[in-house]
Amino acid sequence: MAGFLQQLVNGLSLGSIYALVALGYTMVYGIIQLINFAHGDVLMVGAYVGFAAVVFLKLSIWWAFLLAMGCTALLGILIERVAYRPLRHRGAPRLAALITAIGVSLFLENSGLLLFRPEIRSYPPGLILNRPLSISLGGIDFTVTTFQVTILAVTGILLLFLQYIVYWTKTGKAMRAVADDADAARLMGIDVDKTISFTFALGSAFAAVAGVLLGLYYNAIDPLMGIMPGLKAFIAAVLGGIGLIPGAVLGGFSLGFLEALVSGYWSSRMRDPIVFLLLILILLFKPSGLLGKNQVEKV
Amino acid sequence: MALLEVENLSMAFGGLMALLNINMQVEEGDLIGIIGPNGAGKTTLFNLLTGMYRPLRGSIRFRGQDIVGLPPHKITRLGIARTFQNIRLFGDLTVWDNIRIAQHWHRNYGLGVALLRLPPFHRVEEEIARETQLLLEMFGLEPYKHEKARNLPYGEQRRLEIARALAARPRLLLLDEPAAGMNPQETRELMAFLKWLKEEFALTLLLIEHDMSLVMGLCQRIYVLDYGRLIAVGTPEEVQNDPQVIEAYLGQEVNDFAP
Amino acid sequence: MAKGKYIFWRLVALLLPYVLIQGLLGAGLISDFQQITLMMMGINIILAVSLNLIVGFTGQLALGHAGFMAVGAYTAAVLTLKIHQPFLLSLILGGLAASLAGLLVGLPTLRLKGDYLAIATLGFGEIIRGILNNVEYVGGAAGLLGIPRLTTWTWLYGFLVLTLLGVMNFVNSTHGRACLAIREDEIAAETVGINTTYYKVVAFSLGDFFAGLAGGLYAHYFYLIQPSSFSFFRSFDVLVMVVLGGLGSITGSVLAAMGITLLNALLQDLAEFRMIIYSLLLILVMIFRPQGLMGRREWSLARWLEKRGEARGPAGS
Amino acid sequence: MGANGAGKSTTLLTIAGLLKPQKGAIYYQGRDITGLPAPFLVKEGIALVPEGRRVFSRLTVRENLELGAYLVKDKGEISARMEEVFERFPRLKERQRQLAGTLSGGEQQMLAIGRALMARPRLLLLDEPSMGLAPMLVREIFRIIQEINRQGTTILLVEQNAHMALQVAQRAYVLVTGRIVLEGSARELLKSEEIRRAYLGGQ
Repeated sequence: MAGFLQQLVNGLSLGSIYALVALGYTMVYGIIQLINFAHGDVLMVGAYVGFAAVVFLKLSIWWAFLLAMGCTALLGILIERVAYRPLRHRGAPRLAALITAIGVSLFLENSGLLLFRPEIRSYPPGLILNRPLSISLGGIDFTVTTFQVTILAVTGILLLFLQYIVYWTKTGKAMRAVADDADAARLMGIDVDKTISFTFALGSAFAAVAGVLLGLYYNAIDPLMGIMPGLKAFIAAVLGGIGLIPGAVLGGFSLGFLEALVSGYWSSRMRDPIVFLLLILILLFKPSGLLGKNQVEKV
Repeated sequence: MALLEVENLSMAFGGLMALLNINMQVEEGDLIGIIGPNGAGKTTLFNLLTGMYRPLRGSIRFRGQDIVGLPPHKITRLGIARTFQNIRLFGDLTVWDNIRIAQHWHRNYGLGVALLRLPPFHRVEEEIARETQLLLEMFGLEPYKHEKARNLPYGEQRRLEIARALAARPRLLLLDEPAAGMNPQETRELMAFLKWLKEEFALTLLLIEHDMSLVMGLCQRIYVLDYGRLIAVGTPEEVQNDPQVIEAYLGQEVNDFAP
Repeated sequence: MAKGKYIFWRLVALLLPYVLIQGLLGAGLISDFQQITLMMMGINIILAVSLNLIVGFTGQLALGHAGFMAVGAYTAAVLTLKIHQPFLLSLILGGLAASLAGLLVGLPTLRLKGDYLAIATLGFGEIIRGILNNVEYVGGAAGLLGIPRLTTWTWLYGFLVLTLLGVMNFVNSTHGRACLAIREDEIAAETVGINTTYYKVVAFSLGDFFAGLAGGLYAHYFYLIQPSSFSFFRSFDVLVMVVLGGLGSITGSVLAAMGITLLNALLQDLAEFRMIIYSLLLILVMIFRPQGLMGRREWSLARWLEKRGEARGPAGS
Repeated sequence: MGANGAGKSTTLLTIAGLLKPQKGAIYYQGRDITGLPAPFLVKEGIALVPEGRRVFSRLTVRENLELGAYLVKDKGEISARMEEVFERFPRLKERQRQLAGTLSGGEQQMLAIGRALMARPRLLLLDEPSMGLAPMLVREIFRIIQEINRQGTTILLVEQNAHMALQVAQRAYVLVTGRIVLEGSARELLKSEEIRRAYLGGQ
């Protein structure tokens, strides 16, 4: 039982990182129905910006977070502007958009390999307090580190921030309006392109935070670090119901737990195959995800 | 036995009834019109008849066989073909290929024959080519043979879609707004063409149409749908003078608006 | 008369590259490095053409091609290495195993549309890799070592021609046209009587059969196969070839596979740089020339001869 | 007015800037506005209530209305306008926290009109407001349309329900397959036999 609870705690911290990444996938998918394959690589860029901020600029980790968010937000806008918008305006088939997204992803990964070199780098120690806290709950003992608490807190703050943006600001309402019906949104005077850019910026900034957190969590960053978390976050988004913000959060946490349980009770080498198997099972049996509704497709 | 029998057919989208208890009887050789205001459920009816949707309840019998739940391609093979309101051609393929593809289910050879180019390949391909040529000539599409379907003028695209449907050898042909986007002259031509088509291929025709001159001039019997319900059935004259139909189209006459 | 001439030219076109290179090999004029490039070219052509069948001709974006290549590679390698079966039989069985895997994957997933299918096939590719990583019988993560080097230029060329002929014959048949119809408009395809699910599965298992063959040929040329050689990067590689060459053009896939393999060899010390070029090409092609180099056109011997006024080929070839 | 497929919606969509005409020009208050983008035209006072209502179904009624005044910066102004809309459609006030997708057809139509009114248009384009509504509701909607017009908003109404439309309109154009075949004062057209022919065909 104690072991199980310990796995849950581990799953919670990794799950919240997945949730942060999944949010970006889900928002972009919700608004332009595109799987942004490059999203995981934006996370990687965020991790490197954070690294540069603490190592070269000697900034504190909190400034590193902010700087990483800012830079990747710009990167997100740039990607959308250069690669996806021309296709969207031409009304290109989704296959073309998806292949372009794969192209952007490969571009970022290999530019990373070229610029940052393939070697693994580590964030300097002591950036965030990482002390184990022993907790006893109803006679069961388990350990939580202060770092795990920090991850949860950061995720929580960002989720509140997102909630505020999406539900209380004008831009957030515009985002939801465009996702709902882009032509009707245009009739309201909403600049659809600008709104899409903003969505990319927001999603990318969240990915950057996840990138820095992952860098701290595994104490290692490399140019290909975004691929697996990216794919898994996508799976998390699908699991929760793609296009749904609460779905991304639920999906992220569920995936985190699942991974923790598979690695804890079976084998960490089986973790990835199991997660992919899960994806396929959801796609087959509940493609609208845990929180989505199945709909009759109109011909 | 009627060619097509529809009983109590109903369909709903997200709780909204799109069709409610539709009953129809179509005899071999009939030419029938389906009319009704926007959103009345006409295309939904076609989608149910061709297996695109599964009805909420009700039955559809074609030549005595219950076809509810069959996938669209099986229904086509039983003898129902259709065209679409927004023309769905194989746009990047040539006119020639569009017609060849539609003969797929009745003129074919095995996968092994195809991979190894065994003798039946050439024989069947020649048959396909002959029939394709014949159809293109009949429909006046021969000059466009090697054009991509999407590059054809609008009227020719409509004609190609009908030709493609015929290549699938239907007994019952469903036409969804064949006259949409045509001017009066073209519509008159289409009318003559449809009459000829019906005789030439011994078809039974069911057509959704908004152009009343076409429907009234062509059809023996007209079904009128409104809000998913069948509100009238009859000859053109009967339907034109039916108060419910007039109301569906022109709205109620009410006098509570001061000018 | 004319037909006889056509067959003659066809044979010449078929045998010329083989004889030429076999001659050069025999004379020792091809270096080891060039030979590796040559073999990779052949393998990549098989992979690209077979993926094109699925993505370009049938319009189903599949991102797990490397996974099926792995199934073929491991099956064939286990058969020759551990069970001592003849090479030809092993290769064919490898192809069939990949094809069977494609069938198993295809049956449930093919009703998924577009991007969901893409991600599901990517997932399957990774599952296959995950399984290989965990099976000690095939060496786990370390892979299979010491596979006999049985793939020769003759074998490779034979299978290359087989693949090209097979795919071309398929594409230019009622069955291939059914696949094209699905790519163009799935709903319209159903309404003219095409069983779209059946043909998607056919395209998948046929394409995966050839991917499996390519895997077997690969395994028996490089002695060593590891799960990591079949990651989705490998799938993306093949996708780049298909997209650059033109979705739906066999000629395009052949040319692009040759060109990219050559570029790979030339820039082999600059791997990241090379991938940056490919990714940029991928993006630029999608934005400015989405039809790829060749579009959907094919180079055809018959037409070429026709242009020269020498022979007349049968319609449609 | 005109039967299905006559080109009515196309005309409205083109005026509202969602479609670009192949030829011809559109003048609004004496200015050529052909091909200008929709957001710009909203600012200039043209608002369209699209066919099928197109409310933002996953947003609340209140949010839908707020988006109607998207280009208005002044918060006080927005809430003043919202009060006006609520006065006109008390039903919307009751349901302001509900998701628009859960409203009935008639309520959605009211919301769509209310949303357009939030922009305070000078020219209101209405595309088939009666579509899919029960006769009772149609009458209510038309009463409101007439009221809006009387209070000084110019309205261009596309409608299949000819009798209803001609009773609230001052003038009408009848379209058949993309051409204007009839035009004149509503009162004259109401009596004309030709209208019926344009809709139901005949001899």
